[in-house]
Parts: sequence; structure tokens; C-alpha cells
Amino acid sequence: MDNNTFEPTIIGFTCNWCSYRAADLAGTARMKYAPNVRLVRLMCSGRLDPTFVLRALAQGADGVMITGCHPGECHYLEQNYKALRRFLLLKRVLAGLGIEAGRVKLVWASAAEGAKFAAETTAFVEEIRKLGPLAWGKDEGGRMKDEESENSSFIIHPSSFEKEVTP
Amino acid sequence: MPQMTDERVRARLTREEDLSLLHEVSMKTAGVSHLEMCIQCGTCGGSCPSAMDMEHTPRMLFAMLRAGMRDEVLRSNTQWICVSCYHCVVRCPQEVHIADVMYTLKGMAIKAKLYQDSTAPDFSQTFVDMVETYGRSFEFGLASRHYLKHFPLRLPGMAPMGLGMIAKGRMGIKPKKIRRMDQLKAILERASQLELTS
Amino acid sequence: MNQEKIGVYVCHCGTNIAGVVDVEHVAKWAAEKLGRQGVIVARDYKFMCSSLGQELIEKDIKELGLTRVVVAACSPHLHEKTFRTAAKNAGLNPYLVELASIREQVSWVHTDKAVATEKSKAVIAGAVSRVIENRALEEIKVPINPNTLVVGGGIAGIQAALEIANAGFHVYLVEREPSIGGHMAQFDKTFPTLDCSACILTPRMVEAGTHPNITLMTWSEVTNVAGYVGNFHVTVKKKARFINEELCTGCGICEEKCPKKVIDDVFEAGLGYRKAVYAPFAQAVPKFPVMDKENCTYFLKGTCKACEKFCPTGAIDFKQEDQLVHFDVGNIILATGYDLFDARRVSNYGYGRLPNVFTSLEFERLSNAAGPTNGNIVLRDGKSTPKSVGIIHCVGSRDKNFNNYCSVICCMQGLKFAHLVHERTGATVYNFYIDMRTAYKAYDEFYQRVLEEGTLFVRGKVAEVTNAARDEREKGKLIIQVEDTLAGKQRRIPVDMVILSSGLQPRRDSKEVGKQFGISCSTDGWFTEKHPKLDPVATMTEGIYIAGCAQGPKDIPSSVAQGAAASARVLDKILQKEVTLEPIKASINAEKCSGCRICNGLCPFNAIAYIEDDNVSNINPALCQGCGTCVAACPAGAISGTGFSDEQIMAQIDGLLLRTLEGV
Amino acid sequence: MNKYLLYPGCSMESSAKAYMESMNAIMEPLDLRFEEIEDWNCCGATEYLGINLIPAYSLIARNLALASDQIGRMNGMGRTRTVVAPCSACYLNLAKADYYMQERPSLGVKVNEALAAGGLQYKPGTLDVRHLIDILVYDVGLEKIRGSVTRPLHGLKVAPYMGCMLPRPDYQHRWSDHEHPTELDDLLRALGAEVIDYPLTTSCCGGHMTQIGPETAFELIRRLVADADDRGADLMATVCPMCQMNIDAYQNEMNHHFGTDYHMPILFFTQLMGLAFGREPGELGIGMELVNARNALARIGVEVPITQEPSGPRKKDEGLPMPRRWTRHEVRKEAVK
Repeated sequence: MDNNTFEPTIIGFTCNWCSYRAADLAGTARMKYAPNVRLVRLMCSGRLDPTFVLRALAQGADGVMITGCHPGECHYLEQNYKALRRFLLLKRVLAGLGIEAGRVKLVWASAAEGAKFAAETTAFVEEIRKLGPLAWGKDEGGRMKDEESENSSFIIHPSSFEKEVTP
Repeated sequence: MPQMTDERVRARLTREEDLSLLHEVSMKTAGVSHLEMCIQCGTCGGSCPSAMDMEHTPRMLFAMLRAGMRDEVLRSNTQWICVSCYHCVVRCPQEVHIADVMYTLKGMAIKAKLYQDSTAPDFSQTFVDMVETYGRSFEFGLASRHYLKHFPLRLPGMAPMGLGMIAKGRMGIKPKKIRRMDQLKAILERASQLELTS
Repeated sequence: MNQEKIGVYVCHCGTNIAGVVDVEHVAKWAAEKLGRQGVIVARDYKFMCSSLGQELIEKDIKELGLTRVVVAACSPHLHEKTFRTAAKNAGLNPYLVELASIREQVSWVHTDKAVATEKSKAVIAGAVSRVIENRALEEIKVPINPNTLVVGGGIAGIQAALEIANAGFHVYLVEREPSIGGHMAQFDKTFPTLDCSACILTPRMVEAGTHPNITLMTWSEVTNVAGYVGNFHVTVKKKARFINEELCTGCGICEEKCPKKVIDDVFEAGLGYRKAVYAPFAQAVPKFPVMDKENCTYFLKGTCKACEKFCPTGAIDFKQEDQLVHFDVGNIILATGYDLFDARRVSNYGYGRLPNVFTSLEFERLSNAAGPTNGNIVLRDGKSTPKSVGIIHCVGSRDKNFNNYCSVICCMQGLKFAHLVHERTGATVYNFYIDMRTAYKAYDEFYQRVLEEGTLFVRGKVAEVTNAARDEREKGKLIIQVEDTLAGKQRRIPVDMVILSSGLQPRRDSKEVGKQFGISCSTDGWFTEKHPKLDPVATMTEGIYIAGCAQGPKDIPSSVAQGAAASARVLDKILQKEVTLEPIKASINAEKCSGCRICNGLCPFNAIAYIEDDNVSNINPALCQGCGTCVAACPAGAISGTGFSDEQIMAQIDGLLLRTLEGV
Repeated sequence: MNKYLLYPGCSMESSAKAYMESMNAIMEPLDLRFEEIEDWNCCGATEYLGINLIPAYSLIARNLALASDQIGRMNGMGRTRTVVAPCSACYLNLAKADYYMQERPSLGVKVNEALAAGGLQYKPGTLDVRHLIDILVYDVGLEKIRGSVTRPLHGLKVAPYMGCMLPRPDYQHRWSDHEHPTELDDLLRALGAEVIDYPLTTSCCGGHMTQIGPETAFELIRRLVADADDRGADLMATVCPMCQMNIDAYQNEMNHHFGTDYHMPILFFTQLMGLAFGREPGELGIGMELVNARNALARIGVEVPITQEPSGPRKKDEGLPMPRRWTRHEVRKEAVK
């Protein structure tokens, strides 16, 4: 074990129907991948409120992985497209906040793609490792105060993610 | 926490001893070879216009690669008979980059000195030498030098053709040279170093 | 600091978890470090899912008065129900139980024990934080309308309709074409028994057509579906037949007298003709013909009416119009079938360019005694009998350039063709295959039989079919160029006729149909089942079932089995009289709602309606599927989602990042 | 006016001079302008790829880098993303290098590292590499071509020969079909020619096998020529210098090898366009082919003047690396062995 290696902490949001099952499948098939990702199960990638991502980053995550069903395969018909457009806007917002857009990644993984889930996870850990720890919003001592994190969670009004893209 | 690099994950997935050759060829091929996806259907061997002169059909070579039969594969004449027509590539149901794999096998055979007939490797090398000297290919010099070495008996027969080409003004007898040969040389030199490290 | 009393249970799963995670340490850690959050007990046990393990939890709930439970074990998809039921038995609301997956997400995918143990702690901390925010939920119950809609009148749809009708419930059977019967009606023989397809199908068609519990609607399409499980409102468009069904006797005189001949692209696969007024085949059900408006001389030029003149009962009605029919059903079965892969796309096989290359459906019609050649297998010139025939398997299937999947039926279909050609023409037959797939009962025996008959098998995917002869032997022939992969040589085999065993693909409009009924399709376009193994005929949308090739390529026995299976599921629902829904739903707090309507357009199930008078939006809980997209989108935070609320998720994030350990 | 960058390729200056001349002759009526990539180098044909991967792709990519640079210096209306390659092999190499550098980013990184040694760089995917016939059919359009025809090629039976490296592997999806594309057929029909059904239109001419394994190549040439002859073609039309060279220059050898007597002229499609546009054979390089097209073209009333074959001693300073007499000497030495 190399103590000098930066080990990022990553929060992964998974869809109950595809990517969470892909993670299950990776497990059943005993595929090994980087242990840095901790998963939150949602019913759909469409449930992903961008503030969840900001919350995770504010609370100490170095990166966030969002996973959903392949376009056209959503169990709720088309909600993953909504996740996609939120993701694209979110990246712009993060850039505006001075956070590397690469800290958030969107991956499509069907329930059958355990191998893809494992590979993408490991790859993402490497990408975050290259970016280094997220220093955003942290005061000199380290972590951000809770009041601040509450505020920062809502600097972006969630509706802006819908309004801008709803024709 | 231990470091889980790409390489470590990949190494685990491909630790199967026999797959190392397949993996090596795949890594040396331009683009993504999809070599491991071959289902042995024979579309390539069926499509090949020059299959009748090949010792092994491409399909057989892929099976041999999978079996780790390095010398047998590199010694095969198959890669040298390939005419790069890409029929197999567009028909392959598994999208294997067959023609590019053939290029890879040629390169590996040359490095391992495992080709049976030096005609093709020499032709390629002569061509490359010309390009590295002039930056352009030089058909006349290439053809004459090549025929001289490999088909001397054919030369009298080919001479009328060559003369015809010269007579019709279709074969320059003097090589053209690009202006910034120094630049090209620097690029190729660096590329050769990178080739060795990859 | 909350008031909850939480129990944490860490499962060893034999050595599955305990082999990698230090479960005892984890349990001890949870008891110590998560005490501030309300964890009053943490235990580890060999198999939590065993009855003893469950009893352990039940006992703690009763004796220690636990108000929340976290089980750190396998994936919730496996045992969530087990532990929720255990909690219920002990008097705790089942939705106050959370599973933390430390097997699939930790012990099975990581090797370093220290790292795995640390990650397990984080996963458990996340679950503990989350469970505090869980709310007691009640299951939702909805009454079921006993009528059923079956879409598609092929063999799968007919089977499903008959099963339900025979059980005493009403079925609406809707079919797009003029007659039910589907693709099976086009076939000559069925593998492996070589039963005459029509002989076994038509009795079923007649039964469906005359059953008192079946309302048959052919030449009709579903145009709208609203509602939800138990209570669907369906609109069907009955296209104008221009035939008065009350008067028509199905005598066929109109068809006989109609002067307009049209190539029949549907039933005859383009090989034969029909009239502008027609019944697609002799045994069509219902017996009434339809008039094809696009080709009818009267509709095109304003004169003719030959059919009207000769009709003995005056049943021709040129003024008929399309009709919309509305009815309610409780469940829907989609059995919409497949389209044949268009072999023109494999241009190296020459279909459409080389006359004597035929598709499988064309060959079915050629070999059918009721087909355009009365069952004579002839070349495109209509008279010559082939002396040699090549049958190519896997056309358009198992090929990343076309369809990636195996079409399942093509091997057996190719063998059946080989047998028929051999029997009827005595020609030399070659079958070209990649892998011979003859799984299922009596299929491989059929392969043996075809081998015995002297069919020549070549293992190799055909590279091309060409008319460019290289020598005299090949002149005037179709040459099949292939690598014989068993001989390891390229071969060129000249034949007179080539039959392409084309694959199956989803209906051209399957994606739109899926959308209409609120179910999803795979990337290939087949309807997606709820679970590929354990729930193959249900879909993610409650009350909608799928059967036959609409779900994926399959043969007749499997289609029939699925039709029956889907009907069994529907009968089960009908007999339950009411349906229980998972209480994962979104709801709108009218106080907070500003009536901005952003959420309305986001819901694919039309569950959100805007109430003009109150200037607020409202969610119909029966329609809501619980995806949570609207919850994430509401700018006022007025929408909350049970089971996956903002509070639950935020708490879980904090827990996963171990922020909660630091205190508030 | 449509303006593009041009990558001519080595053959256009030597064995395929007729292609170059005829291409230049049709530019003006079709309102096309090409600007040659300055100081371009050989694409490596099919030879370099079989030796070393990174140098081969760096060799190709130098051209792409030069083209990008040059576009950067162009201004106003003339800006284009398109590099036109009239040679199928050059087209394939340039297009494939661009594609593979994207498909396998590690290749792109290494190639750019090599290019950097020459002060160059290329961002994969920024150029459109296209073949001349692609430009003519899809940008100029068949309507415009039909409108420029003053001498329709009525009565001339042409076998359309696309060759293999143009429609395949086609990672950019530019062609109507990989096996039986119709672009050349349509273009020839627009010129008024009678296009025969030629199933071998995308079969291989033998490529470099004429150099390294002539027997293999002769059989491939025979198939093409025999089928075109069988189907009554007066001549073949090609879009590729290598195809033209193999079928034209080696036809005699092939006949000799099989004891056949085919006389199947093969012209560049641009030569036929030039004729249809009313240009004279001499302006189009007609007569440079070894299997002469004189009789075939006489059918449509085009008279090809008999070219005076240049003779006389070569100047000393233009001397060959190896004089023919010396060659014979070598022959004898080889024969004695």
C-alpha cells in the first residue's frame, strides 16, 4: 500500500433498474474494481436533483458519478434524457464555480453491463486521482462549515435546470 | 488504500496465459481491433479475393493467435498475401479490424524475422526507404530496384511495360523531394522512438 | 440528535461477506460510533436471512422497541422483502427497514480487507442516516376492471385471448390487418413436426372469431391508452372496410369481380397478387373482406363499382368512415409480433438485385399449396425448377452491422426449408451456418433427419452471392462464396436458387407503440420484460404484459407458451379484484405549489395535472410510477417523493461521507 | 465557388498524370477550386503500415497537420474543412488515420508527440477527408454535371470500377453501399454513357501484389477484365491510380500469363467527364494508357491522335540509378546461380 497515493472519495448515483443492477451483477460475477465509490440508489437517474451533486461535493466527495439506463432504454420511458440535460447544465454550473467539469461523470450502464460498470468506476477513480483532492469551498482548516454548505447547495435554483431547456 | 490502476485491472482480466499473444497483437493494432470478439464464422476467409494463395485463412490465424501459436502465425504467408481490399472488414459481423491486424502481423513477423519469403518485406522496406529519403514515393526507382532483386528473370518481360510507362511520361525517372525533409525526418525519428516504448 | 432507536445487523453471509469484511469489527464500530445517531444495538450473525437471523431482528424490535432497522447484507433486490416482512411480523412498519449492500458492493468486488471493512462502515453509516428519515408508508390498493385488451392477433395474441375468454372474462382482441392469424398463417409447414401450419392454426382462429367472450376488431388500431392498472381507458380506430358487416356473407363475389390486381406485399410477401377488395387468404377470420382505398379504381377515378354491382346482399358501402371505439379494461397484453429483417440491407447477398435470391417469407409462400405457385418451388421466372439450392442462415442476425442478436428460429427454419426443397424438387441442397442452434424438444432430431436426407452442410458465414462467373461451371448460376471453416478453404458453390433465412426484428413502430402503452424497449427495439428470468411476460408498467415475438425472437411453441403465461398473469390480477402498488410515489404540497407547471411536462405517464381553479398541480397517485423526476425538478420544493425523499437522500450522502460521525 | 484543399498524392505526378490533367480540365466548368497542401509528403501507401505503426501514422498525420495549418492561414470565404484526395489509397490512409486517432486516443497522443518534433500538431476529427468523386457527386451534384455535358457519351458501354479502398472500410459512412455503391454509375449515366451491370465494381485489382506476388495479382486482374469483357464493356472507368495502373500496365503481362487476349482499356472517370464536357483527348491525358482506348472512343466519334512516343538519349544529369544494360548483367548473374 502506498500511503502517498491520493485516494479520492466518490459518490455514485445509480438507477434502481439498470446501473444499480449492473453493480449487483459486477458483484455476482466477482469483478474487481476500485473501492472508492459509494453508491446511492435512486429509482431513476431522472430523480437526480443537481443539488445532490453539489451536496456531495460540499460534504467531502472528490467526484460524483451519475449512472443511468442507456438512452432509449429508460424504465420510465425517457427520464434519463432529463438526467442528461441536467448533467450538461450541471457541468457548466460547476465550471462557473471553478470546479473541474471532469469531477462529475455520466455513465450509461444497463443491468447487463456489470463489466462496464466496473471498468467505468475504476477509470473514473483514476481520472479523479489525476485531478487531485477537491479543494473547493473548503476553508483553510479543511472542511466547509455546515451553514455554508447549506447555502452553497442552493446557489443554483433547481428550476433553472428545467427552464433553460424546456422549449 | 491500494492503488487500482487501469493496468492492474486489465492485467487481471487478461491473466489467462494463452491470451497474451492475442492481447499483444490487439494492442499493437491501429484503432480498436476487436480481435478477441472473433466468432470463427469465416466471413473473412470467404470474402478474401486472394484466399486461394494463403496458407491459412484470416479466421485460422485468429484461432492460432488465441491458442498462443506465435511462431506459426508470424511464419504464415497469410498477412503477406492480404491485398487490403477491406471486404472482410466491412462484412465481419464482429467488427474486427482484420486488415489492420494483418499490418500488425507483418510488422511483428519482420521484427521476429519469421517471414518465409523476403519479397514483400523487402518491397515494403524499399518503399519506406524511398519515402524516408525523399518524402515522396518514387515508382521508377522502387519498381526497378525491387524487380532487380526479386524477379530478375521477369525483368526482360517487364521492361516493355516499364519503357512504355516512361515513354508515355508516366514514370518520372528522377525522384521528387519534399522541401522540408528535415521536418519529416525529425517526426519519423521521434515516432520510431515512441514505437519502441509502446 | 433524534429520538429513534435503531438496530444494525451485519450479515456474514457465510464467508461471502465475512471472508473479506471484518464483520465483528464493523458491528462493534456501528454500536460505538453511530450511537449518537440512535443506534442502540448492533449485531453480526452468520446468515441474517435465515429464520434464526430474522427472529433475532424481530426479537430486538419487540424487546428493545426498535423504531428503525438497518440490515447490512446483500443487495436490496434480493432480500429487502424478507427483512421488511420480518419487521412487519414484529409490528414495525416495513418501510422503516433499510438494506446496506456490503456483499455485491463491497466483499465481492474488493479484495483488500482493510479497505473493504472501511467501505462497509461508510455504506452502513449512509443507511443509518437514511433510515432516520424514512417514513412509515402504507401500500396502495386499486380495484381491477375484469376486461382485458389483447393487441395483435397472431398466434400469441390468439392464445392469450382464448385462455382469458375460456376462463369467463371478456377480451377485446385488436388486429391491424384484415384478418387474425399473423405470420403463422403465411407458413406452409411448422418445424420440427412438419404439421401443416394452417391446419393447426385455423381452428384457433375460428374459435377466437366466434367466442362469446371475445370482441374481435380487425383492420383496427389502438390510438390512445389512458389510465392505469385495473383502469385503462382505450380508444381503438376501426378503419373503414367499406363493407357492411351486418349484410356481408363472405361469399367472395366482390373479390372475384374486382378488376384491379395489386401486388400483395403483406400476406404474399410480394410474390403474389390480390384484388383491391380482398380477404388476405381463404380461411381469413373474420370472413369479411376489406377495400383497399389506395388502389380501388372507384376511389381513384370515381367509376367502376363492379363489386357493388355484383354483391348479392348489397353489403358494399363506399360511404363508410373510420370509427373510434372507446372501452375500459383492467389489463393489457401486447402481442404485436415482429417484422422480417430486410435482406436488401446485406447487399453482398444480392437480394433485390439477383432475381433468384429469395427471402424466407417468400419461400414460405412459394412452398405453400395455397400460395402463388400452388406450392411449386420454382425460380423467379415462374417455371424452372431449381436443381441446386443454397440456404443461408443468420441473415441480418448475429452481426454487428445489422442485428446483434440471434434470431432463434433461423436455424430450424433453414433446416425445414432444406427438407421441403429436397422433398419437392429433389434438388441438391446446401445449408450454410455459423453455429447450428437446434435447442429444444425434438429439434436436434430434425437436424439428424435433414442430414440423413443428404443435405450438404457448410460451416461458414457466406461472404457473398454473386453472378460474376469465373469459369464455365459457374456461368449462368448464382455463386455462393464462403469459407468452409471446417475444411479451412474458401469455396465457390454454384447454385440455381438462394434462400436467405432472414432474422426477425422488432416492428417498425415498436418504439412508438411502447411509448403509447408506457413500456420501454431494449436498444434493439424489443419490448422489455420486468425481469429476464423471473418475470418474462410482465413489464415495468403495472397491468401491461407482453407475449410472443414482441418481447424477442421466438418460435411458435414459445409464443404460445408466452401467450398463455401472460393470460395467467392477467387472470391472477383479475381474480385478486384489487391490486397493491408500491408506495413509492410523488405528491405535491398545494401550499408550496406556485402553479408554475414545470413538472407537468416532465411526467411521461401524464400523472400530473394542473388544476386551473386552484392554480396548483396535482399528482394522481395511481398513475405515478415513482421515478422522482418531478421531485428533482420542482423549483419550490413542493413535490416530495415517498421512499426517496430529498431528506433521505441528503442524509444518505452525508452518512456515506461519514460527515455524520463528526456530530452536528 | 467551391474551394477545397487538395492532397494529390505521388501517383498523380507520375503514373497517373492523366488523372491529374483530366481533373484540372474539369475544374473550371464545374466551378471548383483546389489549393494544394504545401509540401505534402507520401501517405505511405499500403507499405509503411506493415513496418511500424507510429511512424506510419505520423507520416500520414504530417499531411493532416499541414492541411490544418494551411486552413488556419486561409481566410474569408475560402475557408474549408475538406481535404480532397483523388487517389483511393491516399484517401483511405488519410481518412483512416484521422478516424483511428479518435478511436484509440493513445494513438492520437503518440502521433502528436511525434509531430511535435517537427513543430506540428493535429487535432483528430477537425478535417473532412473526402475523395474527388464524393465531392463531384455530393457537393457539385449530378445536375450541374449533366448541365455541363456538351458531348454525351451515348453508345459507350462502360464498366464502372470503384475499386476497394474507396467504399471500404468507410468509417465515415460516405458511400451508398460498401459492395455495390452507385455513385460512379450515376455519374457516368449523367455523362450519357451506357453503364453495364458490373458486379465486380468493388473487387480488388491486386493492389501491391503486382509487385510482390504477381501470380496472385494476375488472377485478380483477370477476373475484373474477363467479367467486364463478358458483359460487353468497351472500357472500364476507374477512380484510383493504383487500379488504373494494375489493370492497364499489367494487362499485357496478365494475358501472357494466362494465354488470353483481352484488350480492355481503363480510363479515369475524369477523362470521360472531360470528353463529355467537350474537351479534346489530348487535354485529358488520353493516349497515355498502355491498353489504348482509341477504338473504344472511336465508337462515340472521338478521335484520339496517335501520340509521338518520345525517344532519344536521356540527358546525363537525369541519369537513372541503374541503367538497363547493368540490369541484364544482374539477370545473367541471377540465372547462373
